[in-house]
Amino acid sequence: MATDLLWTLIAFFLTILVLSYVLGDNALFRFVMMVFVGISAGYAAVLIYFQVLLPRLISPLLTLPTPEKTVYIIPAVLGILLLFKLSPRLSALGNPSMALLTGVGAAVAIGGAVTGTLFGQINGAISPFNLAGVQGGNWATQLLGGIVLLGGTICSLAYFHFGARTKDGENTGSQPVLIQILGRIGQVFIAITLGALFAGVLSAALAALIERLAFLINVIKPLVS
Amino acid sequence: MSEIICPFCGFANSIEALTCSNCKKQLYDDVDPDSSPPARDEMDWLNDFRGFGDERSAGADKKTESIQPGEIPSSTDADEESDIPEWLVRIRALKSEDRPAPGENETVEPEEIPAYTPGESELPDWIKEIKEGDVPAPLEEPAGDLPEWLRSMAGGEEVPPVDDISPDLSMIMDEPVAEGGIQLPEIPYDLPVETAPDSDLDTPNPIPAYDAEDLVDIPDDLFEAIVSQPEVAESESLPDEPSTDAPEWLEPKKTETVPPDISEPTPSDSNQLPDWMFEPTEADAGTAAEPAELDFSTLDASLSAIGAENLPAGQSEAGLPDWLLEDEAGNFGSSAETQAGETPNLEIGQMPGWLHAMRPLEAAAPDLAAPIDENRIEPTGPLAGYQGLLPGEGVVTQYTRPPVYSGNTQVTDKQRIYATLFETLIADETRVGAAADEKSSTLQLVLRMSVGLILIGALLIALIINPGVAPSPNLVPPEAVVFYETVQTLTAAATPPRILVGLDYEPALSGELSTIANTVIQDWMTGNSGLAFVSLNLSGPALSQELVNLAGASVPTYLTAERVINLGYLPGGATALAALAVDPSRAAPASVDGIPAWNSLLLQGMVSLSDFDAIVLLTDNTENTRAWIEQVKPAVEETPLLVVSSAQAAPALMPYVQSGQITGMISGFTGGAAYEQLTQAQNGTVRGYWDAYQGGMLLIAAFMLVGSLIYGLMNLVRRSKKA
Amino acid sequence: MISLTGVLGLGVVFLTIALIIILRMLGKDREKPAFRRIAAFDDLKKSIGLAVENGSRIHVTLGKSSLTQPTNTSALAGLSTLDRIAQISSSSDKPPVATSGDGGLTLLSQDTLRSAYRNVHAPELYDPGRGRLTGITPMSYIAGTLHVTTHEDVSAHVMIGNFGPEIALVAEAAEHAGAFSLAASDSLPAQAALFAVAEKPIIGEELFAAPTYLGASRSHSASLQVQDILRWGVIVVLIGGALLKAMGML
Amino acid sequence: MRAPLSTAIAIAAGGLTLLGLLIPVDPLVAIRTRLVEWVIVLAGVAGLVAIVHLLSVHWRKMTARRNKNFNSAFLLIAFVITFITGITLKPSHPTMQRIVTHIQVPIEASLMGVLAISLTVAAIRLFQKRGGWMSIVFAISAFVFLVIGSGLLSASANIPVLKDVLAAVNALPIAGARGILMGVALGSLTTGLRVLLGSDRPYSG
Repeated sequence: MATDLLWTLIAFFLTILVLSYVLGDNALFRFVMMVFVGISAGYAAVLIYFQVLLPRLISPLLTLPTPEKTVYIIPAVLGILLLFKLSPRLSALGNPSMALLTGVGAAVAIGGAVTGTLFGQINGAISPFNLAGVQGGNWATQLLGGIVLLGGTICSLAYFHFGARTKDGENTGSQPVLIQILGRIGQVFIAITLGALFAGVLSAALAALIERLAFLINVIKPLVS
Repeated sequence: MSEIICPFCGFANSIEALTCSNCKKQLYDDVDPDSSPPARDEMDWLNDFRGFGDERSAGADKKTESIQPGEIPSSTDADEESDIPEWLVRIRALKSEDRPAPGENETVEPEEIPAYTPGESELPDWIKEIKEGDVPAPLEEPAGDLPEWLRSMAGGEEVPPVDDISPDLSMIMDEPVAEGGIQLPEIPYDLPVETAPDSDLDTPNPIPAYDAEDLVDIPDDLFEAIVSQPEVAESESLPDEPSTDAPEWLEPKKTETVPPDISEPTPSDSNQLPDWMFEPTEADAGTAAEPAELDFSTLDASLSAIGAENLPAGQSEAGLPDWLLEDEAGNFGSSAETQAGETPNLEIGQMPGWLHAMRPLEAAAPDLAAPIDENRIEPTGPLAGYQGLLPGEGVVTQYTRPPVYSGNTQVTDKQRIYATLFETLIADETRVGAAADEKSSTLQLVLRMSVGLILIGALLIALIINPGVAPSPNLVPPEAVVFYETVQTLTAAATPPRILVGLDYEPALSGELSTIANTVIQDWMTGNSGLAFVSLNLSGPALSQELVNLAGASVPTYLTAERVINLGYLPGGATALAALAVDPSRAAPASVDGIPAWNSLLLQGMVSLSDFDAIVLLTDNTENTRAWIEQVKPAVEETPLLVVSSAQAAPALMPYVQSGQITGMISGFTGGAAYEQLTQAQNGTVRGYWDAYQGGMLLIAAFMLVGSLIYGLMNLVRRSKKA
Repeated sequence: MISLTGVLGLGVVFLTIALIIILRMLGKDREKPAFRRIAAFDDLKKSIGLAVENGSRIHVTLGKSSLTQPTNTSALAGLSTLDRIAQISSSSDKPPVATSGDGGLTLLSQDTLRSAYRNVHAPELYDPGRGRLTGITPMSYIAGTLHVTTHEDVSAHVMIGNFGPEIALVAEAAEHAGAFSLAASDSLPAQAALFAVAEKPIIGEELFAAPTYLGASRSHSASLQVQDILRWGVIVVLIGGALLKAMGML
Repeated sequence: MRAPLSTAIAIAAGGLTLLGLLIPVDPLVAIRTRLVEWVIVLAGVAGLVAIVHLLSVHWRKMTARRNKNFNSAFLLIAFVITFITGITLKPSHPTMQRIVTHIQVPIEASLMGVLAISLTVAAIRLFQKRGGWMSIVFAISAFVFLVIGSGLLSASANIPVLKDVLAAVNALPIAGARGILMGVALGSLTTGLRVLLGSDRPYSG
């Protein structure tokens, strides 16, 4: 019970100190931030050890029979090489490990971008045009909606076009009129999207603030009454 | 460049200080704080150089066109005008006829302007591109802050493009200053006076000083050119006899010093100075020699006295650039006049600091050299009765501590004003974008504080009172309806469903998401569903536990220990999800406690993710949701993917909802409230915050509207003013 | 089993590879391709130049994306930008500092700085302390970066990578410190927050153009050209797909 | 070419993983899964290495001759206490849970609360910062979605066509979002391929 109260008080004061940033940057806020970075790093280190290294590397190397162990020797060696990154002189020894990390990471990103986003969004953009089985006048509404969204998507894509005209080999920085027009329309759609997202971010942040203030009230209430 | 060391106590004072804030002694020997003219007067002569302007400046233009030597120094004191004897005015008028007016001077071609950019060749190409004079956009606004004379110069004619001027110049200065630079040709006027000392100065780093000169002292030089002229004229036209007023120690110097041949600059000179500076004009070639030689020796001596040669670079930079020494040059002139004794109104108190500095000890402590009385008889001591002895006590008692000299350049008011001008000129160039001045940042801080306090105050009131006036949403978005229906269908099934809950939100948003998810998890628990939690972030396992504890408290019949398993943290993000989609038992083999998870009662017999009845994703992160959709959804074609998202991620997830990749979604407090409305949940968690939330959102919207209107109108007014 | 999506994806990948190689080879003989002007990058160049001249620091922050996440490409673009900035500002008294919120990214930022200085024949400028992890969780990363923003005499902040909207706190602190800030992210909420807070926000895909606009290698220019080609390909597919769908042929 | 071995590893590993993702046939999927497992381990090790580096940087700041930063000392102490507690008690221990729920959650959530205020101020000053019609559309959109997000309009179900209007307005951001997402996907594709082609080698330090 006493420990619960202690933890609650810690949370209470931490909340107050962080919210003091509203009045400007101050020493207490900086102190809390540093403590926070330290604690989160400590917690992350523990979790990495217990949830990544122990079950995926150390335990198999210690428990598995030799033939199966060989599979884990490669990441073990690469992991050890990665430790050399701590030494400025020997850090080059860790490059192969970083290369593997980067290569696989890039492949995952490419796969996700092509099959997930690109194809997924193309499919999503054209799906409203599937009018089969749409009753009555709904098809007109759906078609109109589909056209607006498709047009908006195309214009937004066109806005990002990078190429520009050249004159006597000099970059004029200007684009063809068609792209300029499409880009202008695209800007409107992009601005609408960013505005909606901004409102969403504000809403989420406000919810967090409300929850914190409610917590402060809940801590103070019993003390007051 | 921003502090002056007190020569008496060594205390660092601000550049504006006239007296030391520590010892309260006067910082400048040659400036009397009381008699120093106000800044406006200092600027008058600058107004005189406008090509156009108000009546006063128009009058001044006339003056400059036919230089009335007596009138030009009115920059320092207009009253001197009346003191000049009539005969002297006549002589000056005659002199002015021989001399071309500054306006008529041939202008120097831009090529002639030396570009002192030593390190330029080392700079990367694109920095040179920047230097090619494309002026940062926001520089127009700061122009409003520029001094009057500089803006008036902007209107000047025969101005070559900025690019024509040295890149260094165009890089640092905006247009008006670049145009100001065109006044350079008029400098040669006072060259013999100005350049001779400069050419021999052994300053640690003369080149940057010349950069500064190129930039800022243009009108200043022009001023000096005109100021120095009458002095030269006087010293030429009047009999050169030693002045009785002049201190003795000056006289031998005058005879000893050898005048340097200014009309034939030495190679070393030409290295340091542009050629045009050595163009001799009939008017001053010979005449200027005398004051020049005075300046030469005295300035040299004064510098050696204050040890200027030994100044470290930093310190010399901290001091003022060479061009600011022109005031000393002016003072040399005045010292010449002092010898000639032609200007009775020049007070001895105006003797410049460097002149004080080079005085011999006698000058500093005059009593020291007391006259020796030959007939004096020693009254006391072992030499009592002897005659003509040197008085010892004189030296002992009258000895004074040698004066302390500041290592920093001593600056006059005028110099300080130019320095401040120079600083303001380059201030806006030291950063790209709108200059964030002190005032605006303070206003911003005040705005931030007041908005924060108002918002927090309003929310606290709403939370404490909790009036329940905010109406619950009756219009429910279709994706929320689908979410609700899916939950109802699965929980109503004969066999309790097994749900994979992906917890993918940061502690930062747990306030929002745990509040929304609480009701949903409670519904699953009410349907006795099996819940397997897996998390993509480090804090996930702890947050899952917290969420289960919160929801479980509301459903006492639910056996948490049997029906819930926490698979913990899934490292590797999207790659881990891909692995999870292929073989879940391999990707997340154990629970957070280290117990093999897939042999547990809950997950027994499961081989793939499609064995789960539904996947519920609690997320605040668009990218990770994308990863779930891209990596996991294809592996569980038929299994519904339900998303409880933060309001910040919802708009970005809508495309996936529309494309059917997300089956159902509730997002933010609004979605949570809508879901509670659908489930008719009594005292739902979102409902508790609903008043504060709705009030807060509307308050923020109001703030935004008012702010946009105010700043929008201000922009319109500013534009119309510009137009 | 082989899915149509997989095959199409592979086709797109090979097409892109072919285009990058061809355009890169063609680019050798022709002059630099022309790209539209993006004012924010011009200002970035200027602020780097000013930082070099007045001896202040440039801060490049690369975000929190792990290398194992699909969002890591924004960080890779950030690393290319860091490489360019490090080379450009190698004549500065204060070399740039790179911060990130992921371990792998931190090590890559150190490698990038090292190779950048080696390329300009100034390996002695490399200091591993200039490639830092400021926090391992997203919010602690922001907390650590806030400290760099206010305590290291930074005159220009370049935020390129994957962030949450909380990056707005850093942009705001940069503004308070009177520093220039350019911000680009692949995350939509972060873009929205930065659009309102940052001095020079970069929207969406423009993030990947940063290295090219800072004068990076020809392959960067080629990949921008490829993006343009693919863009119009996607637009054609969208229009065609919509028509076919409406006609019930898809 | 610098670091040929590392480049070869990056290209080979990336290529195989990509093939495994796009053509899920047995050998390729097995290789991809294995590579991904290795990468997860390496990412963990990289995380630890970076944390050690973070500590070393703050140790240097703490022990610096000039401009000592004493906050760095608190960071190091906080790390040591948390790490030792975690290693001895394990992450599932209630104390470790509380470190998250009573220290991390309050700090992070409060920072989000501060963000709410910062964004409100930014919204107020939007037109002071930048003009242009994109900003105007942004401001209007943000205002409209703030009002919609407040749930005020959703409360009045009896207003005719309001539901359709709300649905249409809510759908509008999809177009822009799609455009941005597709553009980012194209950028990711080319950037990722530059790594797989060995053109970008951030690992060649």
